[in-house]
Amino acid sequence: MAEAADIATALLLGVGGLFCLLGAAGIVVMPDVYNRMQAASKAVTLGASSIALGAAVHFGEPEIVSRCVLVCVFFFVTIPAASHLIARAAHRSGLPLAPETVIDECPRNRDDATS
Amino acid sequence: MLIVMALLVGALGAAAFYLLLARSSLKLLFGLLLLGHSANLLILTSGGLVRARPPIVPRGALEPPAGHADPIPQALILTAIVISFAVLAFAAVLVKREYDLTDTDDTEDMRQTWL
Amino acid sequence: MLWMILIPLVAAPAAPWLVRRLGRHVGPLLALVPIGVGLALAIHLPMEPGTWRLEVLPWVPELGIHLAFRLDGLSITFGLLISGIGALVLTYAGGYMGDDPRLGRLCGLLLMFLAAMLGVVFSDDLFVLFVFWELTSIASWLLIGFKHEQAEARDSARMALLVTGAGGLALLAGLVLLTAAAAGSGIPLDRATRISALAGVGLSGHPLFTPSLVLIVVGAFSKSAQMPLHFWLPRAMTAPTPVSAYLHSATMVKAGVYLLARLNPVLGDSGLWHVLLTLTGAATMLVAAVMAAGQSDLKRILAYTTVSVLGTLTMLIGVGTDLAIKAAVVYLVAHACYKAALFMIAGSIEHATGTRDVRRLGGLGRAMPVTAASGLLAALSMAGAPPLFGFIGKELLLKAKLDLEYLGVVLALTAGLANVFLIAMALVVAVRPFLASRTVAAPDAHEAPPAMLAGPLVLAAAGLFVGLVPGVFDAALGSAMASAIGGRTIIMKLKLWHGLDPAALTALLISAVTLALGFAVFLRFRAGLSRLAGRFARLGRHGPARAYERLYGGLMDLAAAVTRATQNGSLRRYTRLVLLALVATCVYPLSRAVPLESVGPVEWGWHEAAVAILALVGAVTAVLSRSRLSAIAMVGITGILIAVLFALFSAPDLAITQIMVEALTVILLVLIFHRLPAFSHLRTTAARLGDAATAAAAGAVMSLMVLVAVAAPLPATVSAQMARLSVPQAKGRNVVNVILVDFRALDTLGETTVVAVAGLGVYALVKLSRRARGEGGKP
Amino acid sequence: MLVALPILIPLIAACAGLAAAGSRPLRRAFALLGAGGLLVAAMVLFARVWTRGTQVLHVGGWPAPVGITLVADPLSALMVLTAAVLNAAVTVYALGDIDARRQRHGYFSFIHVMLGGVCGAFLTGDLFNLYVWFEVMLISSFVLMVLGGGRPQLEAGTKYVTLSLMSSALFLSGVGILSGIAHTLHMADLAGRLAVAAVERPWPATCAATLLMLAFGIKAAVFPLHFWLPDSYHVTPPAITAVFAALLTKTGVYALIRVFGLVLPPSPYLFGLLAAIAAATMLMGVLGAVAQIHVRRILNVHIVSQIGYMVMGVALLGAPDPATRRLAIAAALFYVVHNMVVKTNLLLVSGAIRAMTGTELLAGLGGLATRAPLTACIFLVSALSLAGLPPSSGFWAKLGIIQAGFEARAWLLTLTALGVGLLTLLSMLKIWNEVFWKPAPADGPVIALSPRRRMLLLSPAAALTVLSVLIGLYPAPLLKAARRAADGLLDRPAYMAAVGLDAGGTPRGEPAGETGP
Amino acid sequence: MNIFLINLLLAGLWVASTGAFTYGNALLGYAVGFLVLWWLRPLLGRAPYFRKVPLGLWFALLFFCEVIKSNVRVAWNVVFPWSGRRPGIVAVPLDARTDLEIAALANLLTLTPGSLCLDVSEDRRTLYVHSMFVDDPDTVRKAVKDRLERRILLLLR
Amino acid sequence: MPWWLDIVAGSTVIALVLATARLVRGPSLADRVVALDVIAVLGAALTALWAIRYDQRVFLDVTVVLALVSFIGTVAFAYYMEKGGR
Amino acid sequence: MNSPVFQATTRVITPLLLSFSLFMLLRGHDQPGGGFIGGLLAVTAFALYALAFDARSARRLLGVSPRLLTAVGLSLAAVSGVPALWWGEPFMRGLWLPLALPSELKLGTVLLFDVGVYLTVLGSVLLTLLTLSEE
Ligand code: NA
Ligand code: NA
Repeated sequence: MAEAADIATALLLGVGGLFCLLGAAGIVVMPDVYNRMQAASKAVTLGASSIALGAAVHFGEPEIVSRCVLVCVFFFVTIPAASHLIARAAHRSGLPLAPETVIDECPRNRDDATS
Repeated sequence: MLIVMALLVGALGAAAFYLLLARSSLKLLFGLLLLGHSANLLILTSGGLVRARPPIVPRGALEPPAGHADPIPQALILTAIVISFAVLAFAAVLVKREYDLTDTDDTEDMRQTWL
Repeated sequence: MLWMILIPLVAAPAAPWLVRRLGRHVGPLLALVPIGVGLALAIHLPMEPGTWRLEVLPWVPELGIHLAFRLDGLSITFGLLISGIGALVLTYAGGYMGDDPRLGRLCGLLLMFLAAMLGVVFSDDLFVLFVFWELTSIASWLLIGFKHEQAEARDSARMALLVTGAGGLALLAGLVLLTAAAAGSGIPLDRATRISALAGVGLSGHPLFTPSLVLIVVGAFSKSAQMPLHFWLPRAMTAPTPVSAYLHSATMVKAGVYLLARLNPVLGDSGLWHVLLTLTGAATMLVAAVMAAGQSDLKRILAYTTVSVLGTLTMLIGVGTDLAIKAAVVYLVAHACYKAALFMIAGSIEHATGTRDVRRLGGLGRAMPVTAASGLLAALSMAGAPPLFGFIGKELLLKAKLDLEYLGVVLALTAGLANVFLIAMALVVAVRPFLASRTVAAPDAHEAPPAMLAGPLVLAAAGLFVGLVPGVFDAALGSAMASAIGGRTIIMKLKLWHGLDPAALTALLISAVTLALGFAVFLRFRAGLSRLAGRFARLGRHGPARAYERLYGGLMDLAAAVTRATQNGSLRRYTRLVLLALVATCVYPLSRAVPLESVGPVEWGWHEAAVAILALVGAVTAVLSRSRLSAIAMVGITGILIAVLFALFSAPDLAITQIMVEALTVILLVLIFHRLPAFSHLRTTAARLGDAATAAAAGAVMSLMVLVAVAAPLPATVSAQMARLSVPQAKGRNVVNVILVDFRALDTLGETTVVAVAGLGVYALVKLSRRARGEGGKP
Repeated sequence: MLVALPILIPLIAACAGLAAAGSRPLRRAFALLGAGGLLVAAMVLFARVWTRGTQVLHVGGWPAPVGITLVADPLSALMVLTAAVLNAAVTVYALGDIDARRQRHGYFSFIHVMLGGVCGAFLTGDLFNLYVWFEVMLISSFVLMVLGGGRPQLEAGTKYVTLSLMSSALFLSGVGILSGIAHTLHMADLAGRLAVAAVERPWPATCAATLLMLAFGIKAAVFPLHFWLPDSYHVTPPAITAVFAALLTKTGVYALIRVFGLVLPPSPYLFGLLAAIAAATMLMGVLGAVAQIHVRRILNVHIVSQIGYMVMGVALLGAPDPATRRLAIAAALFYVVHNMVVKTNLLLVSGAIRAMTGTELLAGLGGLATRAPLTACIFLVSALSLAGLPPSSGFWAKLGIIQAGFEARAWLLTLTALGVGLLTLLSMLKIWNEVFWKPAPADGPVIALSPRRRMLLLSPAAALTVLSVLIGLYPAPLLKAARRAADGLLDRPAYMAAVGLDAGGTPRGEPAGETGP
Repeated sequence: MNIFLINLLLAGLWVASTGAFTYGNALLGYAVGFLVLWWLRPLLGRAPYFRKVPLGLWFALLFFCEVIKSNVRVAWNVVFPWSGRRPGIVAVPLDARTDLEIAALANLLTLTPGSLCLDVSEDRRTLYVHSMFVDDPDTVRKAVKDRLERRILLLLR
Repeated sequence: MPWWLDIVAGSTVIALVLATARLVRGPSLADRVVALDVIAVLGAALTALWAIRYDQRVFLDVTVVLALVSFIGTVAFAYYMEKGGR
Repeated sequence: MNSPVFQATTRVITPLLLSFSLFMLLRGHDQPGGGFIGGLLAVTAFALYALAFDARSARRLLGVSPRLLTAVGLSLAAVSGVPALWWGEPFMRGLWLPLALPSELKLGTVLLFDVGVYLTVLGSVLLTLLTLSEE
């Protein structure tokens, strides 16, 4: 049992570390802020959640598990809202898209958005 | 590690001092903020760095585990953090009101008190 | 004796009230106060030479200062002069001021001065004396500036107070040093400030003695208008004439002489004392006498002659032989009498004619016969003509000079030369206006009212009386006074006619010659000599008075320049000064304290190092950022990474608090900054480099401080105690929290107060300054 | 508990004032109650300390180095009493001076909090707690500085806040380093431990002490750290300036005295530095005052100059003879108390002048000697007292300092002190000539004060004048108190015994090589 | 929802009676309670609860897989940037009406790597989605509507 | 201490470095805010890792708070950018 | 900010944050946490709400005036040291109720003090933020 937990921990942590790294690489490599946000808000959050779950499995005590679950829940509730807010604000304030962007159907001006 | 922390203290202090020497009153706020960080880290480092042994008594024990960190500097820093936050909040509002009244953030323009 | 000082002091504030009630005739009524004092003093007559009465009340035992008062020949003589002339001046003032509503203030100030002056002469304690000394300066200042609507009066008053104030400071320093010298010579604290206890002790061996002597002498000189500190006295003539008569001839200016006389037994055994006093006195005597001849204003002439006489007295005390002391005694008393009289006469003339310019005065003898008579008497006394008291004084003076082994003849000739001018000026002041042909444009000149006649008449008569019967004086007081000055028994036997010993004859001869010469100078007053003297006086204007002006102006300029250069309203500069002070003061102790071996016991950790470096990167980027919001983001990162460091170094509470604070700071800054402009880059590159250097140096100081702190720690016993007590007694497992809410809850209470006040302050600031802006605060 | 009252009464009065924010009479009642209560508490405390010796409160019941100890030794009691007296005077004045909207927005509450901070700073026996009370004091002074003001007040506030916060950071760093060296914050314990540590290595403590000196130097406004003061103190209503002048800089001086007298091991380097600073401060301050043309600014720059005298007392702690040290501290304390009384009074008078004429510029003033003789008298006595002329408190203050200076053989410093006395007189004469003696300018406005307002404005000043003269005429009690305070401060073993530590401090282990618990 | 509360109560009873206060035991208690309630369905009338719980579980599983999948895709794209990137913003007409529905959709959409909810129109009828891989806007629209919106509405309504 | 923990921690730290690089580079405020968010999340991850590595449960409290609070900062910046600042 | 996505999220998170803040307050004596941390967390809850909706809604949600909250909190903190005097103990001596709760939580004046800190921080910081955002 203990060994299984250790393996699960290692797995979760490994995945977590990997995704953290990839996500961070993403925000460096990606061409514009919207794409960077994609990388950041998903990969990094997944990585961090994975690491938190790893900790939960490692300790296994209810107190700890609830804390880690809270972290994951919070990430999953807040990250989309946060990315949405930033992206929206960026788009509304006229931040340009990357040149390779194929389409932009969203009107720039707030007033136009309603029509 | 001590050297690194000492350097960090000094570098944060230098950054803070540099900002405090700026003419923009907005930069003053950042300077004060960083100055607080520098002082806090100074206290922490001066009190002795201990890695990952917080002064918390385990359940059922009577004393924290041997080699725990010194709790006093921590209590001091905690107090200092809160105080400098409160004071900074006030200072920030002050700077803003002043900007509202004078339309400038240049402290060299603040000579009205000088006859 | 204290009551003698207290009664006039209490009467002083009552004077304005009395005047408002009773009008101008209150002068004689108030004169009863000094008369009472005088009578009380007269009880002690005749005074046995070499004896005194002492009265000691405790005052400031911590400093060994007692309200010690001494009555001896010196103080009684002065006391009688002060109270007697005071009574006459008060009477005179009633007439002089007429129905001027400010009479009350004048009388009050005069009484206050009288009290202070009595305090000076009665005090046996150095510091009590000093207290009264300064009070006389203050009273003098208020009286010189009495007509304060005139700029000249204000300036003269300020000058007088500054000069005498500076002297006061020197005196204070001297007294402190003298006391220290006394204490250092083994005199107990209680007696180290007491003049009677210090007399004849012989402190001159103590290293502090010489500086104290110099300082005390400087203090006395400033008060007694000795060269080169004399220039304030002629300027002080802006005061009402009663004041001039009282303060600036008879009493206050003699306080310096009094002090020298009083301390002669204490300080007189040093050669420096003799040299300083004799030379300064002689110089003052001669120069002031010549300068008097260059004046045309009655009061100014009198002022310069006063300076000259003060010089003479100083010189005599400096000479210090029995004869010289006797001469000083007589000369002092005689001068007080005739000079006060002359001032009052000058006042009467001005009162009658509206001018004090001698060139415009003449022919008043018929209109003002009584004044003229008293003027004549006083002038003769001043001139040293027999049979007046002044004559005795002058004779003694000349004999004292001739008595000396060295320089005797020189000094005597100097005195004689000065005397020539004094005689001439005596005639100019008190004879010419009455006897010269009528030149004044005041046809309705009339005799002064009785109140203004009493003073001159009484004083002039006193001069005559004592001159005729000098034995009365020396029996009653003179010998006692001389003994007090000399610190040894000196018996005076004054005679109008000294017989035919060679010294007396020489003196008489010189006297006669000076009289003749003086008369000649007087006759030529209008012509060449006065022009010469006038030129000399102009030269004098470039002397110390000019130096004072220069000093005063230079001081103003310096103050303005320094203030402009430093206090220029630039926050940046103030900050830089603080940082430079930090670096400058810390460099030396750090260089002594930093242990090079203190790499420290904490092992290297690359996680922490990376986090620390990233935190630093955030801070540096914030510094360089051009956008405010980016800067907020960057300091946010710094804060969070520092929180992570806190967590790593065993401080979870700190980490959590830091994170919370960081988040709220970001919200706060964003709320505040969202309407503000981008950072303006206002500094030049050079300035920025300079700032960077300053900041780096200050930062380096902080770094080194850390190394100093961790180098040699003592064991953390308090923390250990807290850790032990935490669970069993404070019932908490988180020691940090237990410290915050229990062990050091008072800190937390204060901190909570800070938080509360900050919030309420922001509220008040926003609400109230919005109002201020609404009211048009925006420029 | 008595020891804590000077802190708690103002805090509670502040809360009560906030709660009663809606009602004007209630607000004013709480203001007076708070000031009066503090005064009574301070007097009782002083009497208790005088008769029974140092009073100690172990807050929370924790023994000395563990908990925070409030210590009312003669020095603290004297300072608290002086602060309470001045606060009472200024409170009465403020009732006539501070406008309704400032009162509504908590003027008196902020004043009370500041007083709580000041008393806390005076009473605490713990170095970090001193920092906390300083901050309490500072934040309320920030608010008071800018409360209800327009541009000048905000500008002044920015400077004041920035430099004050720098001072706080330096203070905090100094405390951090001291606690890093000695691992304790209790002043008595620190004193003992630092003395032990300084035997072999005196310089680490000196480094921390330098930081503290700079921090307190900014607060006390010593050269070259004083520039914020003349730029900021004159923009507030006079009542606020008066309270600032009375309490804030003096708290800095108190901290210097306390820390250098009790806590830190003697450091010749710092005492020399302090002597130079003291001389420069006196001189620069008075030169600044001479240059000003604004009544309150002259008075404010004078604060700086006078601080120099007090710092001189601290610098003389470097004298080799213990008796001289005691004398110096006693003189400095006498000076502090005297200056608090007189300077407050002068600022109150300047406020009255402003109320009567609507201006504080010398050029626009004049003729007040005849128009307002009482004000003139009050000013004159205080001004002469400030210049150190007898028969007022200032004379004894100056005498004491000079005696101490000469006894310590600090010739140059003492001569500077003497000379600056003359310059002080000069600048006071400047005010006097321009404001009182000079004829009033033809177009100068004349504002008639209602008798009630006149009473509120002048009665505190008159009372303080009487106090200064009384001290001048009968200095023995204050002198004795200052002596006792100095003796208590410099008698380290007695202080340690009073707070419950034996002379060697807490039982401690070997000071070798250990880094932590 | 009432039934959910009853279910929770049953789980609590289970935990209390077994005396093992662990998450696993609580989950087990919930499952047991669910089964009991499902068994007693007729007693409780027609409740969507029994439909939604398995549906939600199934949806969570699907969504989890989706998240992993797209994460891998994004990761792949990060590591091999040349593997093709066609970002764009697509307007998706909404069937979801309430704020909760829109928020749920937007959040899940954003959690799915490669797509990001950029904005909602003022009239709440259109969702603007930023996607990293827009080969064809209509495909994106369809994917959003079919894979996410439909299932969410099924679950929430 | 298992060796792979150090690898995971190392990759997290490297991620931190990369995010900081984006923070420094910008170029827009939005980029920086994204970086800020990522750094906070990585901080949470790092503290969770250290909880395991040092066997100290209190680290997880820090993790929780970081997770809770990082959101607030992001929201504040978005609020600002919506108001038109940059 | 008028975003349904954000507002919905806030509705979920605010209660979560508030209850977590209370949790941090109450466990502070034994684990990381305490009045300050709890108070600051509560502030973030309301601040978030104010950002998502507006300041007035946040005030309504709070229910009491922040100024009053500040004054009450400060008074509570200051007065929590007074009960000790009744039992002849020194000012601010911690008193504990001899009452065993089914958790680690212990009731006493020290907790009262922490609650005072919590309320003061909540009131004051929130007052600052709301005042600013209402400008
Ligand atoms: Na986030
Ligand atoms: Na805590």
